[in-house]
Amino acid sequence: MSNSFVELHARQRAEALLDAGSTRELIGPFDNMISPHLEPQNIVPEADDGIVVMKGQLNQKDTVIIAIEGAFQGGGIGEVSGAKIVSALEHVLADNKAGHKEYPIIILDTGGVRLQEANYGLLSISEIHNMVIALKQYVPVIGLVPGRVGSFGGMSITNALLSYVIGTDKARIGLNGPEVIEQEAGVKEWDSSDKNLIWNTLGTKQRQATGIIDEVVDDDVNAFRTAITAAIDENKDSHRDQRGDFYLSLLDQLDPSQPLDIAGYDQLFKQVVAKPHHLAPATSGSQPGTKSRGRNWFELLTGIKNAQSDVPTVLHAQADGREYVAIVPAEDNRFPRVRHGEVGLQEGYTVASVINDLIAADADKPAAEKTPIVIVVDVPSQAYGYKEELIGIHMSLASAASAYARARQAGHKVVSFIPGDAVSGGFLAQGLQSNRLVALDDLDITIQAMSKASSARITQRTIAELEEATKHVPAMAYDIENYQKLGSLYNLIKGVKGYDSDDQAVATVKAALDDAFKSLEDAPADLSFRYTNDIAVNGEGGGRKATNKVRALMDQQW
Amino acid sequence: MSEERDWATHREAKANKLSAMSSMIDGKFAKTSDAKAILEGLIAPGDKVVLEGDNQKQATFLSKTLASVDPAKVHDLHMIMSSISRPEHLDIFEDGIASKMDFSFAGPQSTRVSQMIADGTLKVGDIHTYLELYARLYIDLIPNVVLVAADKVDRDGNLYTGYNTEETPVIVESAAFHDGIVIVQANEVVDKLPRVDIPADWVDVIIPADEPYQLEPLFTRDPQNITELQILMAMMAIRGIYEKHNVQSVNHGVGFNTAAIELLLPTYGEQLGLKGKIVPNWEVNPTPTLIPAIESGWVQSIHSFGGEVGMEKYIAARPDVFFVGKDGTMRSNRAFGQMAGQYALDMFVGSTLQIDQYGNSSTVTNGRLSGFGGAPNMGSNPTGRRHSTPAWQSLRPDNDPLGKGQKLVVQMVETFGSNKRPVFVDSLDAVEVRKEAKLQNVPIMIYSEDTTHIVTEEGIAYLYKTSSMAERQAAIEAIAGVTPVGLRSDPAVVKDLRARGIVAFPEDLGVNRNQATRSLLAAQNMEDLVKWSKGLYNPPAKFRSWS
Amino acid sequence: MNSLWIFPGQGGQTAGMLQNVDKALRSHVEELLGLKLLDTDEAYQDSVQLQVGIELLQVAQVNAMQAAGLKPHLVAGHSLGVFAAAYAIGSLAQDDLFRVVKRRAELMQGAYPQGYGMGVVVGLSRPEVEALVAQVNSSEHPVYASNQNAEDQTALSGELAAIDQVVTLAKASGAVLARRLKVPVPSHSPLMAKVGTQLAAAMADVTLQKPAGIYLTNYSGRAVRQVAPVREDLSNNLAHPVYFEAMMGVAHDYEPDSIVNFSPGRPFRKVLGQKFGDLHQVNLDQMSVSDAAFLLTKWERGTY
Amino acid sequence: MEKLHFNYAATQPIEHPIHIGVVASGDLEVIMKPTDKKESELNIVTGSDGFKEVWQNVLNRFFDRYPLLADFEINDFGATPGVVNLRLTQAMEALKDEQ
Repeated sequence: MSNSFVELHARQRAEALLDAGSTRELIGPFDNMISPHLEPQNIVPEADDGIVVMKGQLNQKDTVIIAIEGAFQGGGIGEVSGAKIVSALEHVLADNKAGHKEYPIIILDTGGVRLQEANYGLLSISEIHNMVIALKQYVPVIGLVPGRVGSFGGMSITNALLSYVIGTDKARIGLNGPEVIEQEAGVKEWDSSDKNLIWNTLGTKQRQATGIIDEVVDDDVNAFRTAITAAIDENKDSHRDQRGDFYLSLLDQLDPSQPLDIAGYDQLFKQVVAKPHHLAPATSGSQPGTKSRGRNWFELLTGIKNAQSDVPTVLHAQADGREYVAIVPAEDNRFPRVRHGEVGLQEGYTVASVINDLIAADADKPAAEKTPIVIVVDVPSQAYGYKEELIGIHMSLASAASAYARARQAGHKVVSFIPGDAVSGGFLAQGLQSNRLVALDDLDITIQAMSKASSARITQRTIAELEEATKHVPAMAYDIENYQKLGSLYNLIKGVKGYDSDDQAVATVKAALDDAFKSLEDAPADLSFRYTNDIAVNGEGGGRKATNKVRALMDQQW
Repeated sequence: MSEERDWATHREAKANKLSAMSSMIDGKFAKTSDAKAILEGLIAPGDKVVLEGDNQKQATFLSKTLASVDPAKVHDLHMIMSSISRPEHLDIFEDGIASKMDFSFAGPQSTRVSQMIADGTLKVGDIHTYLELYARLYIDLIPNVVLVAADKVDRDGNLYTGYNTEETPVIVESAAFHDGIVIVQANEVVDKLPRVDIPADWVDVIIPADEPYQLEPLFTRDPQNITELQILMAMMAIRGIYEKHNVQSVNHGVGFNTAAIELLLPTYGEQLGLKGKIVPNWEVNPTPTLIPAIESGWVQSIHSFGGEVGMEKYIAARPDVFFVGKDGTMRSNRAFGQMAGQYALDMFVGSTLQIDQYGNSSTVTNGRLSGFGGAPNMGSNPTGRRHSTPAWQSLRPDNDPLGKGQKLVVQMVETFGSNKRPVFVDSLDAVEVRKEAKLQNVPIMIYSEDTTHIVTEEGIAYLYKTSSMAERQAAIEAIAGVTPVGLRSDPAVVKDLRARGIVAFPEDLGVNRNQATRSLLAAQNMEDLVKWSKGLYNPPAKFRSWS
Repeated sequence: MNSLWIFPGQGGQTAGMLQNVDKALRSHVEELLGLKLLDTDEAYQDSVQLQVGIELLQVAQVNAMQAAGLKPHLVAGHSLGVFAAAYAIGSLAQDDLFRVVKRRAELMQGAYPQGYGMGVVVGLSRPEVEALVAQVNSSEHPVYASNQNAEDQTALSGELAAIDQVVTLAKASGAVLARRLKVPVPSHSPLMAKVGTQLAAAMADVTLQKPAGIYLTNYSGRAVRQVAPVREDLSNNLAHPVYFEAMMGVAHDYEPDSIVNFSPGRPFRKVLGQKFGDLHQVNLDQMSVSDAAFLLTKWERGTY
Repeated sequence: MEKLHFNYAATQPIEHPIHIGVVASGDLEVIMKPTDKKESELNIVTGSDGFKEVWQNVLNRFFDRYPLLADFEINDFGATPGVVNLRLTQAMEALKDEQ
């Protein structure tokens, strides 16, 4: 209709929501802050890199709108766009901490990570998650999902973390696009040409009925203004990232070997009674578990042989005064889509329950005495499946990311140790919320935002072309050595491989972990190390130079 | 005087044929399974046969049956069809069942038509305008057999063609009163018809069809696909033509440009204060994009050539606006619609694929002999017309005491088409196609002399104001963008043409380009149209909004 | 089901593409032709290995589709792909196909030793390219406008030096792209007339059946239902341009409800998008026959 | 992707920077900034290769009609000449409205 919000582009959306005459854009199109990564890959850039940050007032309340332009590169998040969002949220947090009430609103219209800057995108999105979680302690962080793109990929996890989310019926929300699921799991799992199925599963109508979005309004500017005002005035927060008990109870009742359709799920959803879930630490078993690098190192570092757990894919235990958490493959697992170590519905919620229990147990301890956490990272991806999307796997991953972030923000030191793969949403949930990343220098490690097969399909290239194109571009590379050039790693451990198990290897890794934890004494509890270390600031291979430029300019213009 | 001449040979031949088939015909009714035998028995080699292929409604069952007859029994037919729409319409030429074709429109089969003419498989009588085709059914193309489609028939053989009556009456009448044979395929046989559209008396044979006739939602345009350029052009048209000429009655060709105009009337038109002042009367198919204008009170009446899938309930609930029978369903009539287009309307607004440097336009491009829809009738000026309206009078030349007004014929085009090829060209592809297909006339859709305005994203050329062909060309060049034609434009000449009101750019019309956004549309998608219709419009599945 | 099956020619082959081909069929063909198929990059430098390999892949896919209960209404092959197209529509028998394809490959190998090949011009119309070709073409330096793969994409076939001249002229005339292609033979031009004649002779005793649907011809871009034009297309298409754009235009008039793209590669993505919009397509290069059959059946039922 | 550069003699200096459009499929963004130079300078990044002549034609026509003196930055994602002209003239109009 004629006052459509969906039809507007990002800048117009921000202007339409804010009171006339109150607006000021930060790092706008005249500031020449374009992505340095697109032109070298023959992609036309945009002057604002697809993000509009605008200060102003909404019904006389100080507001900061962060609007993602869905029409530019599918609203994908890259280095500059990610840094604009993160730095803006940081300032909102600082202002609120200083007693200046200021309301952040994020307009999500995004496919998630921008594939041409995949590694930067994934880092940025984890940093956005961190800021949203921190901000919620002060103000509701409102999200809008107007459509057409909706909210996908890593940004669907953001979606789940927000206090209150408002959409229209022109939007969809999900972790993996149907095309990716078709690519990874076959057309019988999900036919990406079936628009009815897609909209009925991922559309906001279904999402509202099952708690994934809070409110669906008419496509009208005033409808959005009214809904936002109410959410702010009533301080609405759905605590969507802390519903683990409900979903774990739901999963207890689900038979993953049987097909699940929408009606069946709706019925299941209605009848679930949430029961508390706590996972006991792993114990030694008689039979070895399914082999993986994550299991190998979990067992080596905790000293538990043939570790076994009530949830076969999640191992946790304390050793040397540290909490170790690993997600591992289990070849006969009840949920078929996580048998190779993927992070699925059960894994995210279970990890969250472990960490939440730890936060609660240590709640009264001073920060220095809170149990340090080691995330053992070996996640080939998130789970690709129809049921996963129908139930909302992004909510599960958000629960895990939220738990790690809240632990860290509460004073737990969190270090990720990467002996295996660290891919996509799996990595966002299990690894990227730590304040130190330590990896083995092992070229068998794949670290990226999307599998090669899916990336090739989405960007309409062959895998060979993709490999050729990414080999020399750290922003897109798949190996740990290129990843180090971004500055995101605290330490790249030389001479140890993922399946090593000799004493020297173990000693080397333990020493590296000790060193990482030592570095966290008196260090900030945030994720700033990744863009402030020497490689990030000065590195020739890329680093986070653009991130730092954006941050400096945001400081200046704020 | 010698022997008395037999003055009823046609009647006797018809009676003989029918009685030869009497074992298969019970009253007027034949069995579905006998359809092929009936056609083989009633159609003679060389017959003139009208096969109902309308714009939307297709006598699918009869066309498929005709394609299955034995070419040894039925051959060399002379087909007369307003629309060549289906593969089997052409298969009958490959198999020798037919050899000659008179037609109007061949859009969906244009590549094959073009090839078959070039190969000599299909001989063309003429490519007609609709009215010429209908008219000649009564003069020199009087059919021996007509094959038509009805929605329902009753036990007596009365036909209900209802909503999609279209051209069934004009076809049936030409045969029924000149001893041609009228064969009808029926979706359904019922005891009581909602109303009688064609009396049983005109009908010879009825065959229940194995499946309902094919119906295409040809006039539905999803507002989702309307672009800002189309909105800008629509704004210019409303200001620079509808308002300027005080247009009261109009036909819109099918397309996104005119859909944009329809969706801007309740918003932009309202802002300009034009409601109640312009376009109360329409000759147009019940296009869904008119719903917002109807609902907001812009439209007094709409007469339609044919129906449109999904609009049935909405129309039934708006009898003040549409032509609706006592039974509550619309009656359409393409022949009357075309007549109205010629003689009653102030204006036709259409679009095309190519316009030459002189202003002639055609939708025929290389390799695609698409023929024409309603545009040539709607888009020509009947010089005998004398009923005048303010719009008609506003085109009257100042310097001629006997001068008279003119129908407004407006072409709206973007300078480059969707295939990125220029719309404005030095010479139409149609000129080449004429040579290849050995046609008598270049298949031009609307002639330069009839075209009064051209609207592009750059501006409007008021061609009726030009005093020479050179000036007309200069006016076209001024708005033809960076096409080969536009590149010839001389900035000094453009300035002069603008000063004299022969060419107008948006700023000359008071049109603000920055207002040309999709938010200005009264509906942005199909869902919005459904909301406007209060749930009465039911879009076909393929138009379901996916956002 | 009103499905259009499309069979590409050379270009998309990859080493290992025959891995999933029915083993019995493969050994049958190897025995029939007395030829060991190597399925390696080096082997695919050889015309016979390449052409037989591609047709084996396509025939195997056709067999699997038919075993799944699927058949085409329309078939379109591009160049070498005509043989699998004729097979799929029931016109050419399987063993005949392989014998003829082997012969075709052998004849092409001997046809032009060096200095001849193909090029492509994008962004000009065929008449525009033909005008440029006319400026260059001579009996000493022959060059022809050949395949029409899309409205604005015309191939060139002839002597390399002459192709280069046309490429230069095309760029000067505003072509978006003009370059040589890595094809060692001036296929689809009159320069191949002799091969056509030889192949026609070799095919003289091959029996063809009336197509069980619509066959789209390379040489004229026509839809045909008779044996004679199919025979002409199979034996002589090397001497004529492939009018693929026209083939797809005609196919469009038959209103297919789905398209099946056979392997190898997926060279027609763009032109099919232009002609058919978002019509349902399956790509056997990217999905199994079982998945393709699942989709086609689902679309036919209309449950989507 | 291709980078294009043009200069045009122009007579109407602009006073404020202006930004119009989005780098969406089939669309472009146009940025004009005030300049001290004597000529308008245009830097174009376009996703469609091989259209230099078309750009030149579009710009010739634009500067014939609206000789704006400014630094232009254009990021184009395959817009048609009509859309390019629309964005350029929208920027021109927005500047006029501000005055």
